[in-house]
Parts: sequence; structure tokens; C-alpha cells
Amino acid sequence: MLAYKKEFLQNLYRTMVRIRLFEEKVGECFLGGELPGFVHLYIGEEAIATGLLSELNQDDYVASTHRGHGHCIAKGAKIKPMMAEIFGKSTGYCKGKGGSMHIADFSVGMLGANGVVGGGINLAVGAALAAKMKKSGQVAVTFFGDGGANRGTVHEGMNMAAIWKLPVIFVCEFNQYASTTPSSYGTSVPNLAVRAQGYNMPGVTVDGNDVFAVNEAAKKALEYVRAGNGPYMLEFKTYRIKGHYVGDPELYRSKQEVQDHFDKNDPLKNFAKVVLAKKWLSQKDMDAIYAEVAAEVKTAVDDARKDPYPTDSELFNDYYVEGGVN
Amino acid sequence: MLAYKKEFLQNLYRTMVRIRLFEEKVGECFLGGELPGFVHLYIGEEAIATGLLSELNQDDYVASTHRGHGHCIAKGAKIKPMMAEIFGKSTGYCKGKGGSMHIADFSVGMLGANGVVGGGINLAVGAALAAKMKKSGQVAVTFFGDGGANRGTVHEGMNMAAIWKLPVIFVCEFNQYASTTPSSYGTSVPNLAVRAQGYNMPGVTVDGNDVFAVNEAAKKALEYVRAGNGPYMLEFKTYRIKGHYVGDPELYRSKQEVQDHFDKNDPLKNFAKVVLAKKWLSQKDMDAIYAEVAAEVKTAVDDARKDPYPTDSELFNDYYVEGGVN
Amino acid sequence: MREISFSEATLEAMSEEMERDSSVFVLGEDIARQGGIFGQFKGLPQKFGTERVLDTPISETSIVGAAVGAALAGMRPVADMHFADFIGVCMDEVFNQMAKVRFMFGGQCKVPMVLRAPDGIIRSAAAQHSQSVEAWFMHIPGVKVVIPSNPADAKGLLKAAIRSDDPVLYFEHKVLFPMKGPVPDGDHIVPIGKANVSRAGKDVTIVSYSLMMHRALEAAEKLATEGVQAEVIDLRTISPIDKETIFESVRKTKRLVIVHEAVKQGGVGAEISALVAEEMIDWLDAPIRRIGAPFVPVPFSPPLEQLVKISADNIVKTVKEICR
Amino acid sequence: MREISFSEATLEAMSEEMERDSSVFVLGEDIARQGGIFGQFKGLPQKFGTERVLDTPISETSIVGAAVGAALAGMRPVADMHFADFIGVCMDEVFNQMAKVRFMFGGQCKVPMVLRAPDGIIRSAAAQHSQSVEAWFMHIPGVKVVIPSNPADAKGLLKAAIRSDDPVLYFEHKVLFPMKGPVPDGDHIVPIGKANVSRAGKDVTIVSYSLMMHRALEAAEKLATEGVQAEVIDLRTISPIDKETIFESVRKTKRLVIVHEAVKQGGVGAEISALVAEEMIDWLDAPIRRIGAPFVPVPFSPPLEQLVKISADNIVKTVKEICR
Ligand SMILES: Cc1ncc(C[n+]2csc(CCOP(=O)(O)OP(=O)(O)O)c2C)c(N)n1
Ligand SMILES: Cc1ncc(C[n+]2csc(CCOP(=O)(O)OP(=O)(O)O)c2C)c(N)n1
Ligand SMILES: [Mg+2]
Ligand SMILES: [Mg+2]
Repeated sequence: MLAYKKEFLQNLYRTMVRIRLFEEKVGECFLGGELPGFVHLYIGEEAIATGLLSELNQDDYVASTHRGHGHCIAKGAKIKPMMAEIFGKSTGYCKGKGGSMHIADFSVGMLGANGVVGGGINLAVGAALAAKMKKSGQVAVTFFGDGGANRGTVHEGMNMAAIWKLPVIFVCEFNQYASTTPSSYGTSVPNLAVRAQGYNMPGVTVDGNDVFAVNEAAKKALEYVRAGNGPYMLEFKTYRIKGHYVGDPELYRSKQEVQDHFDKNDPLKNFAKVVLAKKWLSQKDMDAIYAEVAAEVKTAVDDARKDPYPTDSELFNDYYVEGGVN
Repeated sequence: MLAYKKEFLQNLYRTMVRIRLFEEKVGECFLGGELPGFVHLYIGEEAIATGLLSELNQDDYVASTHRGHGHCIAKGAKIKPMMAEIFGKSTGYCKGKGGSMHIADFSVGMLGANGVVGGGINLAVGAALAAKMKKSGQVAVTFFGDGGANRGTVHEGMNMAAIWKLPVIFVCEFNQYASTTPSSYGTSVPNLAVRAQGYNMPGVTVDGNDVFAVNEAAKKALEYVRAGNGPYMLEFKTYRIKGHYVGDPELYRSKQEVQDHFDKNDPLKNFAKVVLAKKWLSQKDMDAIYAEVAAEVKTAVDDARKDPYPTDSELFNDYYVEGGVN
Repeated sequence: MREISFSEATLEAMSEEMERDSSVFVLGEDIARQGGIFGQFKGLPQKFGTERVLDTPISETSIVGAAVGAALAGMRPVADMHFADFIGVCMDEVFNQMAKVRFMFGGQCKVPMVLRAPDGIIRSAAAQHSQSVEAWFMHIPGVKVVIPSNPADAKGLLKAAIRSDDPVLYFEHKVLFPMKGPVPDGDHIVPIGKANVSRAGKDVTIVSYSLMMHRALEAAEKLATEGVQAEVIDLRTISPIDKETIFESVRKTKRLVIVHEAVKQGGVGAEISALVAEEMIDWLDAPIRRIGAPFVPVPFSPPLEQLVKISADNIVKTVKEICR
Repeated sequence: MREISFSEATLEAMSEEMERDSSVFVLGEDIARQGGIFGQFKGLPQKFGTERVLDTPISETSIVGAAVGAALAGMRPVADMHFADFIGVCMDEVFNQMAKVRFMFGGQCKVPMVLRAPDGIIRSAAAQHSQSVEAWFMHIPGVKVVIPSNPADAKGLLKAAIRSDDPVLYFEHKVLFPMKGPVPDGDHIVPIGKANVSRAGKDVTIVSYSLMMHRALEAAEKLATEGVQAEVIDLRTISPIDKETIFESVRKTKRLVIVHEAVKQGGVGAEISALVAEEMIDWLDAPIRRIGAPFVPVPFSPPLEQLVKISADNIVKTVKEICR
């Protein structure tokens, strides 16, 4: 393992904790009946977004999934307007029009969560095409699950990106389940990275619960992609610690299975184990970050609660640029 | 190479010649302005349908493509109602409602050509699912081109067939072009069989201009599939000797390229070379078949020309089973 | 009559038809392990085995394509769309295969399949999980489209759809699933293509379907207290449309309002209105009014979502405008 | 004025806009090597290079999805659908991404893209290559839909669509491509959302668009010889609809016929009729008549295909029925 700058490690930890606490709070608020819509939490998968997106520039693009809060945070979105959006408030990133499943922050290249499984794949391909045409040096990263991997549009996007050598990284978050369906049932291969061969692109399977492994893989992939070699596929093995959505009765798996994973392979615990053992960070360092983030999340919720809902007159805003509603 | 029964060899030759002469006649009639719609000829690819479908039972299923005449003939459809259909006559397989791109003969399990590239893939998957549910022992074969391979629905169908271990053979007819687009441009890998790995199914690349190689590969695939092992992918390398459609100016390739292929690797010439060298068939045997088929094709056209068009009253027939048109 | 929920009613239909005919089976995402995302398939795998109750990958084009293929090979599949919003993913399979193969192939085959699609606005599910797109399918020759509003029709139409040798789209509003209502015992079938006069009246005809039927009936109650007797027609099938039932009512009431949750522009209401304007215009004493959502995607935030939903009061107001 | 073909007119539009704005590019199947399946992109790669004129694999979801993504990243893509019949393949991308992202994301982005889709019946292309599906898209909030009938509008609307910051569907009838007509020199723009009165008249209003405009104008000629002066309106844009132009005409003529090639049920004609039945009913002196294809897939055999096509005589007959 390489040596890391302390600041980098602190940032990794801050991002992972920010996602974890943000998501815990969202879950809490949802169960408390405060949130409209439905929410899919990223808990247990923090190492992926964090280890990977920490290597991107602000103007690089990310196209996300229905489980998008973590991607948003790791790409640099602020949690205040995120929380406000999830509350449906006019101060949210999408002014309350999108909610959890359509959260986006274009100012940091985050092209949105997506309510359609697989819907983000080709947005990233297109953004990468734009980057290539503009010779801007930007890259695009797109996420999909072990379930989403079986959508046809993923196949189309990977082939298209490959023939045009587009700067895009296809990231599979293999968290073992697609809603209630275990990937061992619905997905014909144990390691989806094998599919990369079908498009003549590199594909590697990496431990997605180890932020350092993710980060190393990300750096390699980015080097390859930024050099103009074309797309790259990263498959991260991980586990969805929470239900598919908040409120999921989780009848398709045992509590024991979840607890075991949480005890043995939670990405935050994994991180702590390494940095403490190597003395890269102290418990005190980590506690300070944790406390700071907890306060930040609390403020975000407090504010979101107080923020105003959009007024009726906002319904037809942010819609056609040039008007045209009958 | 194995030894073949003479009758089998005669049948192979008869089928290949039947396809070739049928298609030549269709091309002629089209250029003569006799045919409505547009037609895609199978000339140059005869060895694939012939070598493969000769191994199927009558009740096995085939789902075809826009280039479906050859599949139809090799599956056992009669050329008279085929020709009539292509002429748009009421004596055609689809009573003139389908034409070349929707030619079908359900009595021999031929579930139709398809005007949508990739449209037939999942029809075959579904037919195979039905066969499995009914434990009928039937298999389904579906064709797609090197261009069609890039459609998402192919990906979805292959994964689904794999997880359910369905008795279906996915056949890629790699004829180097998707309309005007060379496969080397639009398809990210030189051998599409590599994609089979992504679904945990066997996938082999075979010389599609050699009917014996096709036949051997087909037997292996069928044995595997009929034994309940799940789907199988066959990729046949071939070449489209004629234009994408009759009338194609073929600006995307040189006449020389086509002529070279025709001289060196035409599946009919290849067949003749082998059977004559091995003395499996004599030139006389082959000439007799050729003459017989030529007469058969001539009759089919003569009849099709004379057959009646559907009458106006037929428009709403063969439509809703239970009525319901306003 | 016993009362059961809409979702139980669909379950009974599935169960009875699967028992009756071994070629009936169901496939879709989260059907077997979850019992359907709205519980509408609960218990079926226990009863019929996971060979006939199939969880699928997230592969909508394969779900519908394979259902068509299985139908061609003699089965009677019922496919589930999870959310009607995802039907765009397999629109080609619906539009170019399911709807057309029988005709294109000159009647050599039939496609006895049902595609179930839960639709409508529910609890701020936002722009991609709240849509009603039934109107697209009335513009597609070759399919039939049903859309029940209550448990009895849910059961009867689903049974009819499963038994039909034609391909049927079955839209079911997500908000209806838990709603209870009387359902006849026994082999209850509601014929495809027949509308129902849910409430008789003489002053105005309100045509609706699905969840909006409940708003329409509420509106009719309110109107009755003000002396306006609304006749309320539940279309139940939107393709083919039961013109006669509508025309008969309009002959009597001379006023027509059509209500649906989908956006007004290009919706089912346009077709109904046009049919009447074409064949019944001389009977009308007032403009034909349509009530549908404003032309905008469904917003997430609850107060905004409220603005695109139709209330009984909207209907009352519109009816009064044309009953002056 | 100089006369050029419809297809040349679209080529001029593409060329001029690509010259004007380096962020405009085009992608689709057989665009570069073939110049488009109807020759409508011929010469563009020679002029602008294959970096801006992209042949794609047969991957419609990627074509539209990537166009949306490129638009989000600052480009102005023009995507080609090959045949409108294949738009079902990428319906989800059109419906759930292209149409909605700007709204869902609260206006953080815009989607300045055009999706071109050649539609309509041509030469026995049969059920999967002859369709007109524009009506679906007028039911989708978030997109605009244009559909020119002649070379001048083809050019002007395409230029407007490319310059529009909103996503636009551009339907072009396959039979129109070789048709010639006058096209103004210079930077000719036809505004989106404005219908055109193509022929003035006082006895009846015929509303149409695309190829059927030619049948409508022929019909108007014939009617004129019999003393009926038809006003013929070319919608040009079907979403948003230019109600005012239609209403103004109906106020004068008091009679309305709508003509389109798509099946009548659930078509654009229903919406036009319903708008008039809603807001203008008192002006009418006759039923509103719609002329569209019978509700059946397009058959292959020429004599059958003929039965689903609309002729000038059909229109004449219908007009006479309501002008008695
Ligand atoms: C096209 C489409 N089909 C189905 C759904 C419903 N759905 C939402 S999330 C989900 C499971 C996704 O599983 P996976 O891709 O593994 O992502 P994960 O939830 O595990 O992060 C399903 C089936 C959808 N949103 N879009
Ligand atoms: C979904 C879809 N997209 C595009 C087309 C137009 N099209 C018809 S055939 C063809 C090329 C097919 O190439 P390939 O799959 O290699 O088959 P081949 O013609 O070479 O046999 C195209 C693009 C279509 N019919 N369907
Ligand atoms: Mg998953
Ligand atoms: Mg090919």
C-alpha cells in the first residue's frame, strides 16, 4: 500500500462519514414521516463513491443512479441543498422538483440521480463524447448496479464508448441485490467485469469495501482514460447494508447476513482499522471529523425543515427554456 | 472431417442452392420492378442457415431477422408461398400482409423475419422458455447480425436465457457490414463470441462459409442445449455478397472486395470443392439438384405472378382474434 | 357482497386463471421474492411454484419480448411492468411485436398475453414514477387496453384479459391497490370493450376511468346536493372504446365532461371528445370539457404535486360551468 | 424563388447551422458513409469531418441517451432515428430523459437537441417501416414536436429546432424527401409553434400537416371547382399547438376537418377536435370530422396498403358531407 497525505486521508474519511451520517439522517427523517417520495440509501457503499470520485476534477462528469446521494456528496455537492431537495423545499438543488431520485448538482458536474435503472449510462457516454469533441480533457463516470448491469442500454453504451474511445468509466456497484433479487439469481456471471472483454475494454473486479483499493483502481482507470485510450470498467464488490429503500421489510435476506457483513466488512470500519493500525490517523483525528460532520448534517436538516416549499407559481418554471406551454 | 450420408449431402446442397436461386430470382424480380417493399438477400450466407437448421426438428423454433428468406427455406418453409408473400399475394404465407421482412411459416416453427433489428431475439428466448415450461424438448434458434449484436435487447435476452438455462442458440451472422457500416467500425470486438463469456455461456467462432464447419458446430451446440445446459452462442464469420438491400449502390466497399470474396470463399463453391475432391458427390449429382431447384424456383415465380392480390375485404382479417375494431 | 382490496382482487384473478389453465404464468421484476412491488402477486409462488411465477432481471425488453415469444409458442404469459413509467424501455416490443405479429404474419399465430402496468401519481414519486401513459396505446392498432377503477372490475377485467386471445395492456393505478370494494363470488368476468354506467343521471355525462372515477363519483355526490344529476361512466376499456354507452348517455344529458389523471393534451379525453364532436354534436347543449393534468412533468415537492392532481372540486367546478 | 428538394432543404439547414455553431453535430446510423438512408445527410462528413458527423452502431438507446448527455455537456446534437418506427426502442430515453431532465433538475441544465425521425407510408414498407407516431409525443410534456410539409418549412423548422434550447422532435415524411419546392435564400427560420394558413378559404377549415398537406391542398383545389372554398392550415408544430390560428379560421368557416396519415384513433386530430369542441363549439355549423388511417397496422400488399392511405378524394368526400 502506498503512502497517503494526511489531508487526503482526512478528506476520504470526511466524505465517507458525511455520506454515512447524511444517509442515516435521511433514513430517520423518512421513517419519521417527514419526507415525501421514497429514498434509497448508500450506506455500506461509501468507499466506492469516495475512493473513486475523490480523484476527479470538479468539471469531470458523473451520471448516477436511483441510489445517488453518495455519488452527489463525493462529487462535491453541498449537503444543505441536497437535504433541502430531499425534503422537497425550494432551496433544494432542483428547487424541490426532483427529490431524492433526481438529485443533481450541475455546478460540480453531477448530472443527476436517475429514477430509471440504467438511465444515466448514456448520459455519461454523451458527456464523454462532448468532452472528446471539445478536447476539454474532462472524463465522465457512470454508475450502475448488479441489477442495472442487465439492462440493454448498458450494453449499447459500453459498445459505443468503446468504438469511439470515449473518456468514460463504467462503474458497477455490485452490492449483491437488485431490490429483492439476489444477483446470483438475476445476473448470469459472478463477476461482471468479464463483460468488459466483450467491448475490448479493461475491466477489473475490486473490493469495494476498501476505500484504498477503490482509490488505487480509480487512479489506474483514470490514467488510462485520460490518456485517450477509451473507456474502462470497474466492478466494485460491496454490500447494501440497508434495505433497497427505506421501509423495505427485507424478507429476502436474513438479519444475520446483514449483521455479519456490517461487523466484518463495513467500509468505515475497514478504513478505521487500516489508518489506526498504520497510525496514519489517530482516533482523535477521526472523532473530530465525525463531530464536525455530524454538526453539519444536523444543520442541514434543521435548515431543510425550516426552508419554504416552492410556491404554486413555480410549477411552470425551470421547464421549457423558450416557453410554449399551452 | 466426418463422413456424411449421401442423402444428407444432397439435402445440404439442395437447400443451399434453393436459397441461392430463390434469392437471385427475388433480386431479379425486384430490379424488374415487380416487387413491392424492399428486400434483403441472403446470398453468400447460405451455409449458415443450411448447416445449422438442417439439424433442427420441425417443431423447433427459429426467430429470424430482416434478412430472413434463407432461414425460412432452411427451416423447411415452401418456396411457393414464400415467393407469393414477397409478391404481396393472398396465397403467401402471411396472405400478403407481411412481405419479405415479415415472412414466417409457423407450421415449421419459423416465427418470422423481423423488420426491427434485434426484434427476434427475445421471441426466441420466450419460445425457449415455453419449451422448457412444457418440457417439450424443443429448442429455439435466433439470428442476429454483427450490427444487431450491438442492440441492447440482445444483451438482455442472452442474460435472461442464461439465468434460466433456456434451450436457445444465439447465432451471430457476422457478415462484415451493418448496412453501410463495417463491423470493424461499429462493433468493438473482432469476434463477438467473446461476449458469450459475459453470460456464462459457451461461445465459439466458426467459419460460416463452410457448411461442414457450421454443421459440426451446430451439432455440438444442439447437444449442449438439448441436454438442458442452457443457451449457447455461435458466431459465424461470413460475407454479404449482395448489397444490404436490392438496389444498394454499395458505395461503402469496392467491387474488388466483393469479387475476391465471391471467388475465394463463396459457400457454394466451397461446398463443391470439398464434395468433389472427396468424391462424396459427383458434378452430375449436383447438376441434377441444381436443375430441379431451378425449375422449382421458376414455378414459384410463375405462380406468384399469377396469384391474386388480397381483396379489400381482407384488410381486417387475421387481426384481433376477438374483434374489437371501432 | 364480500369486500376485498383491488390488489387482492387481482390476486384472485391470477390465482383462478393459473389454476384453470396451466399455460398461464407470470413474469416480472420482484414478483416471486417480493410478491410484486405493491404486493399484487403475493403468495403466487407458494401456490404455483417459481416455474410459473418468475422473477426476472431488470430487462424490460426481454420481459415483454419473451412474453410475446412464449405466447407464440402456446403459453399465456402475464408480464408485469413494475411501474408503467418503464414501458418506454420496451415500447418497441409492445408496439412492433406484441401488437403486430398476428396481423403481419397473416393470422398464423396469436398473442394471448397480458402486460400489467401500475401507473399514476402516488406520494411524491416524482417525474419518472408517477405517469399515466394509457393514451399512447389507444393509438396502437393490435392491442387492447383496459384500466379498471375498482376491485370487482380489476378482477373481472384481468380474468377477461388473461383469457383473451388478443394481447391486452392492463393499467392499474398504484393508489387503487389497497382500496376495498365488493367483488362477486365465483367466476366473475368483465368483458373487454364495455363501459359501465356507474351512476345514473340526467344533467351531465362525466366519463372517466381508473382512480379518477373516484373523484368523478365524489363530484357527482357533491353536485347532487346542488341539484345537478351527473351520470358517471367508467370506461374500463379504452381501446376499443365503447362509443355506444357514451353516446347513449350524451343523448340524454346533452353535456359531456371527460376526466383523467394523465396530461390533458393528447390524452384519452381528446379521443372521447372528438368522437362526440364527430357523431353527436347536434345533441350537445354545451362545450365538451376535458379535465386532465396540466402539461408538465409530475413534480416531486408535495405542494407542487398537488397542483397537477385532479380533485373532485375541479370536476364540480367544470361541470357547473357547463350546466349553467 | 429557387426550388430545391425537401431533403436538400434539410441539408442546407444542417450545413448552415453546423457552420454557424461548432457545437452542432449529428449522429445516427448510416449517416456518414451513406449520407442517411434517404440521402438527407449527404456531403456533411466531407464538409464537417467525421468527428461531427457520426455513424453509430445499431444502438438507439445510446444514440438518444448520448445525445441528451452531450446536450447536458454543452453540445447541440442532432440525432437521427433512421425510421420513426424505431423510436420505440429509445422511447424511455425520449420520454424519461430528453423530455424531463431540465424540469426534474430544477432548471440546472438545458437539452438543446433535435431528434429527427423519418415517418410515414412509403412503397409497401409494411407494418414496421411505415408508421406515423407523432401523437405520442404531443402527450409528453417537455418536448416540442415539429412536422414540416414542404422544403421551405423543412429548412426553417430544422434551423429553429437546432437553435432551440429545448428538445425538439422533428418528424419528416419519407415521401417528402424528393419533393421540390421554393425555399427562400438566406437565414430562413420558421418559428416553432406557429401554424400556417396555406390556402385561404371561407367555407371549411382543413387542418393537416406533413405529407397529408398535399392531399389537403389537392382536395381544396377540387373543392374550389365545385364552389367550396376551403381554408387549409398547415400545423407545422403539433406541440405546442397553435390554437389561435385554428380558432381564427373556424370562427370564419364554422366547419372543421382534420387530416393525418396516422391512425385516427388517439391521433393528433383528436386533440385539435377536442380543443375546438371545448372552446369554439358555438361557432360550429357542422360536426368536426377527422380523417386518419383505419385502426389497423400498415399491410404490405399494395392493394391493401392503398386502403390505409388517405387520398384527396377521401377529403373531398368528407368536406362535402359537412358542407351540405
Ligand atoms: C428500467 C427500470 N426498471 C425497474 C426499475 C425499478 N427498480 C428500481 S431500483 C431497482 C433495483 C436496482 O438494482 P441494482 O441495479 O443492483 O442497484 P441497487 O439498488 O442495488 O443499488 C429496480 C428493479 C427502475 N427504476 N427502472
Ligand atoms: C432497431 C432497428 N434499427 C435500425 C434498423 C435499420 N436497419 C435494418 S438492417 C440494418 C443493418 C443490420 O446489420 P446486421 O445486423 O449486421 O445484419 P445484416 O444486414 O448484415 O444481415 C439496419 C441498421 C432496424 N431495422 N431496426
Ligand atoms: Mg444491486
Ligand atoms: Mg451484418
